[in-house]
Amino acid sequence: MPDLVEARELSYGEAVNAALHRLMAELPETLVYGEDVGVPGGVFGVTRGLRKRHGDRVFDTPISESAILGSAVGAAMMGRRPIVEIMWADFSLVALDQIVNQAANVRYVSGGRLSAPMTIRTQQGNAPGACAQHSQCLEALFLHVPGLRVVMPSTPQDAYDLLVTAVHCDDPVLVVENRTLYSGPKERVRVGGPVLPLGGARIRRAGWDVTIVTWGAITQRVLEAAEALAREGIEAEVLETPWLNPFDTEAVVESARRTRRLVVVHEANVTGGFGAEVVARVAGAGVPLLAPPVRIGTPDVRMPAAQVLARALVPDSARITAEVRALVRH
Amino acid sequence: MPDLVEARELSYGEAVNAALHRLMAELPETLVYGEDVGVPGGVFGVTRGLRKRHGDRVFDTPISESAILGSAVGAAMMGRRPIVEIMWADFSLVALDQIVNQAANVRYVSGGRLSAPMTIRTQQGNAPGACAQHSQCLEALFLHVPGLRVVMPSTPQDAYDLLVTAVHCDDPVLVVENRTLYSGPKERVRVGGPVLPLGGARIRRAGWDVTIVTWGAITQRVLEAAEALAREGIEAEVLETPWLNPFDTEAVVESARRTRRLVVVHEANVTGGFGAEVVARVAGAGVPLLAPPVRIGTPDVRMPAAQVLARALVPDSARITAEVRALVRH
Amino acid sequence: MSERRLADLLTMWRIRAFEEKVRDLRAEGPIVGSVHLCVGQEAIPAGACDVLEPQDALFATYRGHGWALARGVPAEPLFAELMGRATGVNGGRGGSAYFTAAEYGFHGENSIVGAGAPIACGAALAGRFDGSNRAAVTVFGDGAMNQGAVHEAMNFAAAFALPVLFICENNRYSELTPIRDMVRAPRLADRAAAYGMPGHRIDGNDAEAVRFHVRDALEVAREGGGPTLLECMTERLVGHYIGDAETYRQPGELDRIGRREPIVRLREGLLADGVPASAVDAVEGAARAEMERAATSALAAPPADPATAREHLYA
Amino acid sequence: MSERRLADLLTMWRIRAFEEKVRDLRAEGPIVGSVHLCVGQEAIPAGACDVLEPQDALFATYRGHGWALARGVPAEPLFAELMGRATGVNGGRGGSAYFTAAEYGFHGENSIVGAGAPIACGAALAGRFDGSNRAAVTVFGDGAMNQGAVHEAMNFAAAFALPVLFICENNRYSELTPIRDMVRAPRLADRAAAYGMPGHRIDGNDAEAVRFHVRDALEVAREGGGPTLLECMTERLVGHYIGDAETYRQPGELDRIGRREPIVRLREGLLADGVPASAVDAVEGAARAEMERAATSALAAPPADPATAREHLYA
Ligand SMILES: Cc1ncc(C[n+]2csc(CCOP(=O)(O)OP(=O)(O)O)c2C)c(N)n1
Ligand SMILES: Cc1ncc(C[n+]2csc(CCOP(=O)(O)OP(=O)(O)O)c2C)c(N)n1
Ligand SMILES: [Mg+2]
Ligand SMILES: [Mg+2]
Repeated sequence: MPDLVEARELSYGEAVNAALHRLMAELPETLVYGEDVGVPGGVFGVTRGLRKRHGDRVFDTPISESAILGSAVGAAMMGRRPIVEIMWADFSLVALDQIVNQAANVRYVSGGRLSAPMTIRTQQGNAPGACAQHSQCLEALFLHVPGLRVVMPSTPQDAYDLLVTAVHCDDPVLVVENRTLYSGPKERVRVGGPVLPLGGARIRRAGWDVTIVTWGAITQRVLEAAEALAREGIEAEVLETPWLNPFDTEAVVESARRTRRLVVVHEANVTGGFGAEVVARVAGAGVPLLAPPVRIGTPDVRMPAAQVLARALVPDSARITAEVRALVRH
Repeated sequence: MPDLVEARELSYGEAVNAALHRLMAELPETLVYGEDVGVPGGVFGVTRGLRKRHGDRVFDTPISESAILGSAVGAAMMGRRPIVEIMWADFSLVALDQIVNQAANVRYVSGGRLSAPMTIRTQQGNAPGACAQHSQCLEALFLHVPGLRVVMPSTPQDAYDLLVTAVHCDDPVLVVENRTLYSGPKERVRVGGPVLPLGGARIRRAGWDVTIVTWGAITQRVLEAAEALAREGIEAEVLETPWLNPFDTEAVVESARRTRRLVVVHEANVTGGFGAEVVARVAGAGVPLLAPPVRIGTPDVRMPAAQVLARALVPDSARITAEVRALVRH
Repeated sequence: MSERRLADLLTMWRIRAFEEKVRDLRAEGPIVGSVHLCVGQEAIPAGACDVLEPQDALFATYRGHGWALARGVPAEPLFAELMGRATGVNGGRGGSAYFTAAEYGFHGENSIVGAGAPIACGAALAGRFDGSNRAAVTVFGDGAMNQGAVHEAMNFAAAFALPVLFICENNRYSELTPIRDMVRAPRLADRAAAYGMPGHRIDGNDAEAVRFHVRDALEVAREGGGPTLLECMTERLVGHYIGDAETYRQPGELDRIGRREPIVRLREGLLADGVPASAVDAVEGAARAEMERAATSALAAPPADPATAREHLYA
Repeated sequence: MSERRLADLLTMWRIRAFEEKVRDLRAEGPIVGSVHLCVGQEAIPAGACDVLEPQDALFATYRGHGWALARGVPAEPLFAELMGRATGVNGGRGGSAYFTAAEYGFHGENSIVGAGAPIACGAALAGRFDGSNRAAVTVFGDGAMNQGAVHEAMNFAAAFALPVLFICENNRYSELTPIRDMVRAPRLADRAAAYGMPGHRIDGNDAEAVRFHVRDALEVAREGGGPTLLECMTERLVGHYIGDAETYRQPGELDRIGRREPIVRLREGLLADGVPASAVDAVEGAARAEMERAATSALAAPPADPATAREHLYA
């Protein structure tokens, strides 16, 4: 029951599912739809059971991303709270107009008389064997769009909590999941708790030698790197920022001021990635650093399908460890 | 005649037109098409006369951006060199897939056996009375896409030269023009010159107190600000970087090392704008600055149609002057 | 009967007078930027809005002034919007090409060709769950029929039997390009069959014909019968936007159009039916007077306040 | 006559044997990631590619292994591609779902639903200017018919009378969702009329029928008659991707499908025509042997070299 706080052992995908069940129960104006999300329960099983429980508020759609997103804008304007799925973030590019030119404008242009309380769930990133059209990390595109909230949970608890927050938010929110996380290890997830406010960062590991800011599935690799570094005597502070809009600049600046070294790690391509924004904010805040800030991401290249090639590009914990080590020993 | 170098008095729009005439004459594999570009000669008159001179290599299309861009990819793969127009950069969002997931992948995924030598001309930015869907500066989106070249000329000479370079380039190039420039003042433009290589920055004004990096139509306002600052005794170096991919990082770093102050000005929204990338590169290069770098852009908001509102948002020379002054007097 | 036709005439004259006043204000300076007038196309909003219910949602394009007026949005805040005044329907944020006035059931213009069609599907979908029995109407041009989003919307609405009315204003041009050169099968209404929905090509210069077909389609839609496509044949008497040199016109084209435009036609019909010329022409006078007054008040309103330019981005 | 049918059978068996080997390699480990097999749909590439000319351009989807094989791409570099070997058609950069082999007239798979259709229009357009008399073929599924890009491509090709053949492989499902629930008018071929082009629903499990219609459409196309849409009815005998639990199947569905699948059907036809069973079955043996050999060589090839991972981004 959504009203009772309880702890359950859930994988990331199950946590998303639990949040959707709760949201559909507590917010009668929610709708859940997208390609294969209804009867089949989603290609990753994340929307399983929703249609059975909530009937025609959950449904499958044609392969029509413009219609999915556009109808979500229209339904949201009229008081519904649609939660739509874009199966891969890459596919949003066939219909980006509806997010950027439509959803993001509704409130502002109407002077607040209309709003578009819709949630777009998608997932992104590279996975073994995935081709160039199924591997991109596109959060930076959405983060350049005023009017759109963006969140990227990486743990089961955040997958649950932040989706609940997103759907309760009265603005369009993009929730970027990652298919490599869905069937990861189960964790104790507190479900049924209060709706948390938007925003906020998480100190996943405290440290004093260097601040590593990160988000998304790569957070796990950053934490592994931090453990490896700790064994060498380097204590990294790992700051995960699942909320990218709003972004907790203060938390980052505060940590960087303490450690006086900054690394930003994301899976997205480096140039034009949101890592640039983080570095620019810290630089703009005049934080004195002991060494130039470092951005770690996928180099500026398309993603090859062969795992052996992709592995040479997507940052792993060994590369993160090495680059942070080099920075600290600088 | 395209083969004779001569100087002509041309506006920005006329310079684009002259380049197109030359390119169609010297490269028989070029095609020019898009909405209203053929018989009507373009809504801004920029493609005037092309259809008359070059016949059915120039044509109008349905309002089908996916078909325009997608067909350009296909034609380019088969040896043509299409130059297609997307009337406003905002409209690219209905068909971004064809640029990002298709054009940008062709060469890489085929290991260089196929290529997509296509040029996408578009124009962007705010102009008096333009609505939120006709005002965005979207270069940052494209600059996060490996495989795509991006150039943003602001002078008639560059409008001519860089389009010539773009069309001769064997990769997809996005040429971002600006409609407020088209019928600006005529300048002496050297036409018929050699095809210049990609890349490179322009020192539009030499100085030693601060480096201002900028691109696009706002360059003019930056130069006005620099003149105003000079009258106050502040000598700004204005570095215009019409080539954003490839970006001349060295020129920026070198200038910032000299002036030890950095400002980046663009018309695009600040957060996630390419200004962040410029600041991050300078910071990453370890350039010692006397004061934190400053980014000037449109604040993170949608664009209102009323000129009186838009003026409060889009940076003008007064605001640029004030912010640079504050930085230097810091 | 002639009463309803006089009412149609008034709606059309109000739109015509509004647009002509806008054209003047654009020439004189108070209105800046790109403006798309619907002069010549007035019969479509006049006929359609007459049979819409308050709960219905209407999505128009940049050529939407007439639709807003016909839907009941008062002229003064529309003029004010176009002039960037604080009293504009969106306080100047929307402008000529992208304003909304949801409180009047006008759910917005749109400046992206075809983008309103999927949004209208969503408004109709919402009506399934909120007990409103809402229908949604989306208006777009002939050129928009070639945009992917419109196709997706038509299939979406048809597959789910959503109460959506797709109104295509076929004015024969997409900006500066004749639609006949951009399609192989020029009867756009026939595209409806692709989606399994009814499609009709109708006389868009006859408000009565528009009313009949819109009412009929809405009835079907509200009973769960799904969407309809209406291709309303019309012509604009003016350029695509103010400033359009209209070089694409055929010789004599504007004369031909002028003879069959909806106001001239309805006026002649009323006179032929024996309605006195004074009564018919009083309509024009009333409409022009209203628009003069509205424009004057709007002109007197304060400009939008730049200090508010950053408000209302987020909840 | 039976010779051509034996050749069809060989093409189909080569595809089937390739796909089954891929399935095994995916289970055993050398192939990783998402793989979409075309088992059951082999008659379409077999019939169509038989009548393509070398200059023609072919654009397929992620379900494109069979199209590549039928177009003449050798099996070994395809296996190698799927296994990420240096000897793959794209050195492992494309993978199962996005490889190209232009040197064989195979202009690529595509993993974005519908995206190949506008690209094919461009290949056809190029043919207008390069004297090649090229036709372009774009292949996509039933679900792709609802994607905006496909609509735009069909109109673009029709309006400009481009020599494009739109082949819709209607296997009744879009991933896990039946197409009948996603459209109101289930005969997708009828959508062609919207664009003023011919559209035919044909038996996609009969290579001969496919060949006839493809040849006919290409003839029209090459003579300037414009595009055609062929809706090829078929079924996949396997999941949407390897690993698909196929919970959406009706009881008995796979049995029904199995009885009318193209290889079984053609085999029975050949036997009924008096072709000796040994000759018919030798075809399967030859195909399987070829694929075993090809897979074995591919397995022996070196993996793609990570040092090259950044090459070929720009000219
Ligand atoms: C996606 C997109 N592409 C192009 C444009 C530019 N544009 C604005 S109006 C227009 C013509 C539309 O023609 P039609 O649909 O017939 O409507 P009309 O203007 O005739 O009412 C075009 C191409 C746009 N606004 N959006
Ligand atoms: C634009 C886009 N949307 C969604 C997907 C995810 N997707 C991949 S295959 C597929 C189903 C396609 O069905 P259909 O067109 O019938 O082809 P089939 O797989 O049956 O051959 C979907 C939805 C995608 N790849 N691209
Ligand atoms: Mg039109
Ligand atoms: Mg299918």
